[in-house]
Amino acid sequence: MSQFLQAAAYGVVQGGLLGLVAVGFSLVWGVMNVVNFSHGALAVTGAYVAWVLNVRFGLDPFLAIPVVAIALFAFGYVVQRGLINLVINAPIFLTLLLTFGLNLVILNGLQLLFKADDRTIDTSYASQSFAIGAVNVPYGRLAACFLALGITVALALLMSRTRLGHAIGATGMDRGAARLMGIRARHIYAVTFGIAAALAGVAGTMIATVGSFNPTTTPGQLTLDAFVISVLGGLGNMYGALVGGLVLGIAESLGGLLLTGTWVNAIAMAVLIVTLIIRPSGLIGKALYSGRVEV
Amino acid sequence: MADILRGRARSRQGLFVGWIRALTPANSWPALAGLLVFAAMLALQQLIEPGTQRLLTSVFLFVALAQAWNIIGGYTGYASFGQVAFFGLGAYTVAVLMNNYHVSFWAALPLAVLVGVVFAVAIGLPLLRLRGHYFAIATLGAAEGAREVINNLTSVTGGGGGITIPTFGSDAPTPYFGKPGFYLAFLVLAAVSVVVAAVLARSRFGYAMVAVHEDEDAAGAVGINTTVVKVVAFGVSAAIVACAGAFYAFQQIEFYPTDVFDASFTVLMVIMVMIGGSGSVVGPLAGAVGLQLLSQFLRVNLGNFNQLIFGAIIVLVVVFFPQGVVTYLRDAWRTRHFSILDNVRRYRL
Amino acid sequence: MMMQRFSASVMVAIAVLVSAACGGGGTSGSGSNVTFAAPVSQTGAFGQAEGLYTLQGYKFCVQTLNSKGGISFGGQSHKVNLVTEDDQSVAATSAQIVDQFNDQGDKLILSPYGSAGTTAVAPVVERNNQVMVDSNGADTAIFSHGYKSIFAVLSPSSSYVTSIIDALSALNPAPKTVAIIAASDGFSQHAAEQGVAEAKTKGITVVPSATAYTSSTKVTANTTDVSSALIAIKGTNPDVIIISAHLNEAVAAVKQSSELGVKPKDGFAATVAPPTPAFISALGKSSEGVFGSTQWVPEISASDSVFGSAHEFLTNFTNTYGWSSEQYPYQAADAAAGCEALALAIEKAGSADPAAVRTALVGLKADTFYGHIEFDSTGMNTAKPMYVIQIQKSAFVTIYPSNLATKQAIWPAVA
Amino acid sequence: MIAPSEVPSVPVLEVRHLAKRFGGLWALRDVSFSVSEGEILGVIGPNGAGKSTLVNLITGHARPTTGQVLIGGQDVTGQRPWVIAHDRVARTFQIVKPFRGLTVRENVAIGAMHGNERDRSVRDSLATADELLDLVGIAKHANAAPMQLSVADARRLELAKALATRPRLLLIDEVMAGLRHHEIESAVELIHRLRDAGITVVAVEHVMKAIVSVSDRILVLHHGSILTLGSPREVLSDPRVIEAYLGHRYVKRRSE
Repeated sequence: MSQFLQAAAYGVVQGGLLGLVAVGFSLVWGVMNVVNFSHGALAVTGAYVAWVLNVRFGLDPFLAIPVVAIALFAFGYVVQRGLINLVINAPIFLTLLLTFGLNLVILNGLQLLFKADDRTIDTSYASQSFAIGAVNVPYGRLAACFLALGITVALALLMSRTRLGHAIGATGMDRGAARLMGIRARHIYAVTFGIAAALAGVAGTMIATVGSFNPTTTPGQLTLDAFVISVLGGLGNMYGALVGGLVLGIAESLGGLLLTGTWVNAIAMAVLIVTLIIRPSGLIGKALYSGRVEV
Repeated sequence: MADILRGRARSRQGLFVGWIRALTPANSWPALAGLLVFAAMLALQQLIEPGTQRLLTSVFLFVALAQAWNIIGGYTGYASFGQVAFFGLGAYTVAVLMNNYHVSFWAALPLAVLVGVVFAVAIGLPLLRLRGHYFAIATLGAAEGAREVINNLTSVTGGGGGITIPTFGSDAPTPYFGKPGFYLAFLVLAAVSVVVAAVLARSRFGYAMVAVHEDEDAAGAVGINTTVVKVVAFGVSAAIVACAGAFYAFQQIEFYPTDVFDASFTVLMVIMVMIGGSGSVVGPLAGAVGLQLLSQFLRVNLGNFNQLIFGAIIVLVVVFFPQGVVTYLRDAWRTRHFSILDNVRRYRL
Repeated sequence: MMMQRFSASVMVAIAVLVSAACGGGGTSGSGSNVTFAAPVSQTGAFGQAEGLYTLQGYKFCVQTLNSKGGISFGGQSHKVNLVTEDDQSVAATSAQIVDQFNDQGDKLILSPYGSAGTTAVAPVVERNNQVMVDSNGADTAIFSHGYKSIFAVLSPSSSYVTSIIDALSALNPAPKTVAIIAASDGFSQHAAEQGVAEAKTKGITVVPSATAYTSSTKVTANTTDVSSALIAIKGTNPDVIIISAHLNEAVAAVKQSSELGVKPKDGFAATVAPPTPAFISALGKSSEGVFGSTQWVPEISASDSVFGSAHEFLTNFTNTYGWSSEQYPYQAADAAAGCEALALAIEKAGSADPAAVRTALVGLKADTFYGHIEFDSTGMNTAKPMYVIQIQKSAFVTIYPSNLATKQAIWPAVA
Repeated sequence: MIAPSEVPSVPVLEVRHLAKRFGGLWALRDVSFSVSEGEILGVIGPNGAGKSTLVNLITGHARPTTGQVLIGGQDVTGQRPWVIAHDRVARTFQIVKPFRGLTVRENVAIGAMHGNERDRSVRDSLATADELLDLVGIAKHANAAPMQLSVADARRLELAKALATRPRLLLIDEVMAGLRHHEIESAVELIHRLRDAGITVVAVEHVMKAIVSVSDRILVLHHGSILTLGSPREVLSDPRVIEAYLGHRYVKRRSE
């Protein structure tokens, strides 16, 4: 029983972190109908920025978050404006192809710059935990989970309460109409991708703090997680990513406890497929922009 | 007038005879050119050194894989990101049968194809109701799941420790083909896949695939059983891929689940089709040949930078030739309009 | 019709392209030079990490050999020429590259990094009548197929966890219980299997169960999340947690055990990861006190005419490639030793003919900076022991066997 | 050819208590009627009256919530579209759905390949397509891409695609919307020719004048229910129709 509780607790905090990984991916997918293959690579880029700040200047990873976010936002803005916007009207899989190429460039570039060794950002507190009975809750992942919650709420508010958010939402639903309303789609798309990149960078920073990362296997894993979570949660739905993350985190944690070996991975995929068949719009009701995705 | 509305049998010849009669010097060019290329490749084998033979063998493999993906992803419009599942299942069927049960390769091969097709039908029936990215992700999930199942059936498949096909001495159920043998095997596989794709594309079924791609409601309204079309296209594609996986397994001898279920196989199929131009026969052919030669050239000559440059080339091709290189050339040929700048503007925001 | 002509033109263009590519095939004349050929990982998961260290070992060996005049046989000195090609960390590609080497006439092969690549390469070498010295593939499965042309200088996978068990049981007080987390790959599973057997002979109990490494404490190879295995261990209170896996899993295990409050009484040990600089840089202070099994330590009293003593090898190698003498990749020593064994066999055979070299390798008995090299009938080097190090103040400190120990083990290793 | 007056006992199409709900909204509610062989039935009603929903339910492009659809006496409720198509029922779409990647000729040929009494080869189907394109009057666009067609021609293409399946019952969903005066005349003439060839026609239309001149009977839908069903004369003089639909609309049209 205590094992069960421990697994559940760990699944929850891990799920929050996973939600943070997916939220930007879901945003880009929902608004622009772009499946960003390089999402994981952007997250790892953020992790390296935070790592360099920590190793060079001793900056705490939580304090590095604004720097990482700004750097990745700028990078994301330029990538969207200079590359993805060029093929945004092409058949949907072309953008996927483009981001696949981008992914190769980014992660091989990182590998040449930083080597392929695993890195972590070493803090005195992130791997420590407090105990409630027999259940240990790690500080680092808990903080990351709260951060994910905060960012998700902030993003939801941004989308529902601000001019920028409305512009993003309008562009996502009907680009032609948005243009008639005087919204500059090129700029709005670039801002959206910039936000997603910044969020990816923040998620990468958190992963670097509580776990480890490398430029070869981490990006692919994160992108795959983001895929699964976005589908579970429903595209473009800000809270959906968080819910999807929690579902995946808890499912993997409990599944790992109940199933032997690596069967849990197979089960995760089965859950994904069944979810898709039964509820293509995600676990929590209708996705904001699902109409655009059913091509 | 009444005739045309009521229908009538127009010709009395069988399908095949009609086909042959329909050939004219003009429209048989591609077939003749294809035959010529096939003959040239056969002759070439005698002239080239073994290293180049192996390079071409891998090119043939990807020609078959790209043609297979194009049938479901290009013509039918269902972009499967799980094609590698059929590759892996084909490979493991052959390896398990040859290693555990001493079945000959030639007996194992049809079973491998069968396993691929059965799996395709099993996942196709529920998943082919999903569209766009959802179908892509569901098939990706199916492939990942298939790999994990193989990974965990340790007693049968050897799990993560890999599996070895016996190819030495009396242990070997079928003598190893060797380089010339595999050159021939993959050449024939590539040729068969090109012919299958070409015949399909020009048949009633081919038109049905395109109709399904364009609009399933409209396709159903003109009497096309869209479920059958989608599942058959998926199954044919899976058969080719599983067959390729079976030959690949025998060629490799020793491999792991992570090798033959590597999602990058699927991604390469998609890229080759997209870069060549989807929904035609020459597009994937050119994409597979060009990209495989390029990636191998880069790998051998550029060391640390090879994947970086490969990625950058993909980005540039997508930006400059968003409709695929062959499709661009075809349209340019047709319209005599070669401006690449106009081409870049094509899908711009 | 115009379109059909277009399709035909494309096909012809493809044929021309293919023919042109065929003209560009590489050839390698070796002259009086001897060529060692190796697939190496420059990109992908091992690229810029273990693959790079292996490559550095090969390069250092060839440079050193050539600076001493090369290999002498047949009354002449022959320089060594190293040919490498990137396998992108894909085992199948390693196999293709070795096949390609054969086409170019390169028969003397050095292994790629890792058991997966080496396992894939071995049947190709065997079929082509090439000969391979394996320096970084330790999985015992490689040697179970009756191959005649594969010779491994390093100790096999069976000794990775057993050496740790032996080292731990020599400590005072010896641990009574251990938990073993094992990755799903063949090498890690085989190592764990032998470790469980060794623990039994030493009277150490494996928790939660002797077969847990195949079920509840088995983790996906290369994962960065081993929480489920740790939760399975939690509550069984092992004295030591042993991780039979590679870098990712080992780093995750140490970090996550602290998160989950899984605190082994005495400390952690791991097979491949601790004796690499990356482990220390990834874990920082948390790496302190972790034990690790390694193929080579500079303390051994061994030397040869090419590299000098083990210590001299370390000094020269670390100076050449900018490593610290306290944190260095042991994979490079493995690689250099493999390369040296091949050179010694050529000298002994008096020829670079692969059949002669194979015969020479079968009977090779050599003392090198790496220790004694001698192959049993399956091609494994069972004469050489494994060593165990402990990370102390971010440096590798040899603690087992005790006659090589430079410092006392810190025990219990956790505060 | 069967004379229109000889009404067979089994209706070509019969709809019983058909209803369709989308979420909380009834798009169609308790609709029953039947169409005899050789008849032309006009279906009219304002936007949102449920006209297209009715067509979709008959051709299997949507499933009814309750009720039945019978084709030639056979219950085909909830069957998939291609099954209905092989029961010799064809339709056009209000929002045209051409196969964009194919030429106009190939678009039509697909119906001849997969419909009823199929041609034996792709070549024959293409020949059939040419004849049908000639019939609907867009033969000169045979090699064009469908997206290049004008609105009127695109609707003609829809019609040719449907005819290629060799139907006995044709449901046309607003083929006359947006057509100019002389185009409407030729469309009306075409519908008469189809009927003369033995095809039963259900024509869903907005354009009142055209439908009145072509139909044997007219069914008026309003808010998903049948307002009235009868001969054009009866329907036009029905005060409820004038009130609920025509009055408002006629006045508006006249003033333009």
